[in-house]
Amino acid sequence: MPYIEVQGVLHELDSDGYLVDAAAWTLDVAQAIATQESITLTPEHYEVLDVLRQFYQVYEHSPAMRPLCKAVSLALGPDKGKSIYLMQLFPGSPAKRAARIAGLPRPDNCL
Amino acid sequence: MPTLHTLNRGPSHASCLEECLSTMANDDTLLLIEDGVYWALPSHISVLNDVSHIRALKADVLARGLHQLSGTELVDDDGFVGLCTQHDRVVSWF
Amino acid sequence: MSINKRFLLISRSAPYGTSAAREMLDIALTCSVFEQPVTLLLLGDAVLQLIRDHRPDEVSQKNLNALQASLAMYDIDRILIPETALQKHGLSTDQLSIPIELINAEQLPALIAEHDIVITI
Amino acid sequence: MIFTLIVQASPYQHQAPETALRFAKALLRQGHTLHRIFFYRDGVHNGSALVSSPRDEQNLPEQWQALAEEHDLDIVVCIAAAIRRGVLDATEAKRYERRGDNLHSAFELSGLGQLVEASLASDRVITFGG
Repeated sequence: MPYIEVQGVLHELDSDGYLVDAAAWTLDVAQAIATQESITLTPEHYEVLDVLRQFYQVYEHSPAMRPLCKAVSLALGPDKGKSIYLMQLFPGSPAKRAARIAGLPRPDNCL
Repeated sequence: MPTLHTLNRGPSHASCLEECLSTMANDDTLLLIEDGVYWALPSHISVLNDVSHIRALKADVLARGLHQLSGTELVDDDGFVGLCTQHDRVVSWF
Repeated sequence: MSINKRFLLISRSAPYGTSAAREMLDIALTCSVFEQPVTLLLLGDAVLQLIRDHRPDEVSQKNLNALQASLAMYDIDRILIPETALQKHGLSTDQLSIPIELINAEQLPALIAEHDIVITI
Repeated sequence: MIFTLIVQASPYQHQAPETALRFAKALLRQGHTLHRIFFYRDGVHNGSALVSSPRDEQNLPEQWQALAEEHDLDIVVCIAAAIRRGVLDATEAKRYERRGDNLHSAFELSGLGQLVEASLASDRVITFGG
């Protein structure tokens, strides 16, 4: 099992790089995971992570891209709910990458 | 555009047949397979009075020793495939 | 994916006793991810899936109400229930966890006919 | 015509997979195309290489494998349904740190997207459930 070290504490990651203990998530853990992915978190990242974590709380699963866009659009406005915007923040596969940084399980219904 | 319905539950699962029948149009076909073939017994067949096209899968009828199903047309596996091609879609009830 | 086919998913089972309800919703969400229009039809005992205030932690399962609530986020808003199925279980629409569309039993054959792919669970 | 089959029941306990196998053979015999067989729910047990039948009874996973090899078929086991039921290939066994894998080599573990994609590519989708 891979680990990530945050302020001297080791946090377990699964083999896909997702945090095993969701309760261990903090903003520092988020930044540490993001650093591994060469992303420096900005306030724009944090507000999306927040939407994602709320989505998980309400719907009990990590969203695929389409519902992620919809949730971001509802919470932060239609401009930020566009996939191109989320691709800029979380390049590659935004739903998976953002879920990883948000400390959520891997989305099941991703392409 | 007619639909082929397959049904594989026997008479102790009446709701399965009931729900199947509730979705059937007049020109649809009902194919009884596996335990569904028991609906073709003389003692049960009357519940299918409103179904105009009924078939039963031959292998399942023979396997279960139902040699007295005079009223129901039997199809073999090739016939099952043929029914699928002759209908626009297939709905399975189980 | 460019070709669109109209998917109808038919559920006939109550929740939690079997995995059918959950595994139907998983197909529905996947159809949405592939941008295919999908209709859900809940027949018979399947209307019991929509009773509110599930507490499935009591039986160590995940909450289907939460998954049902997410359907709107996946743009799945055509969830159909025959009036007879509600009556059979003594339920009314205001007791259900999400908005649904009631249909007449007589409309069911036409509903089947308007879909290209029908998957039952 | 192009067919896709969905198998939702496990072998032995239920007849449905055997019906599906006969159906698959019949449609291939008639010259139709079988785009994919998708094993979902308890149907994932059709992919288990550990199924061991007495010599005078049929072994469905082996029959699926033989049919797939003969006709170069795409036989896919739903990954989400399979891992929950203990049907794993080597990759998933490693991912979940299990001591062995048991998916028959002719089968492939993949997502529900394979079911949707197959439905779009086929003229008929037939479910065999139990």
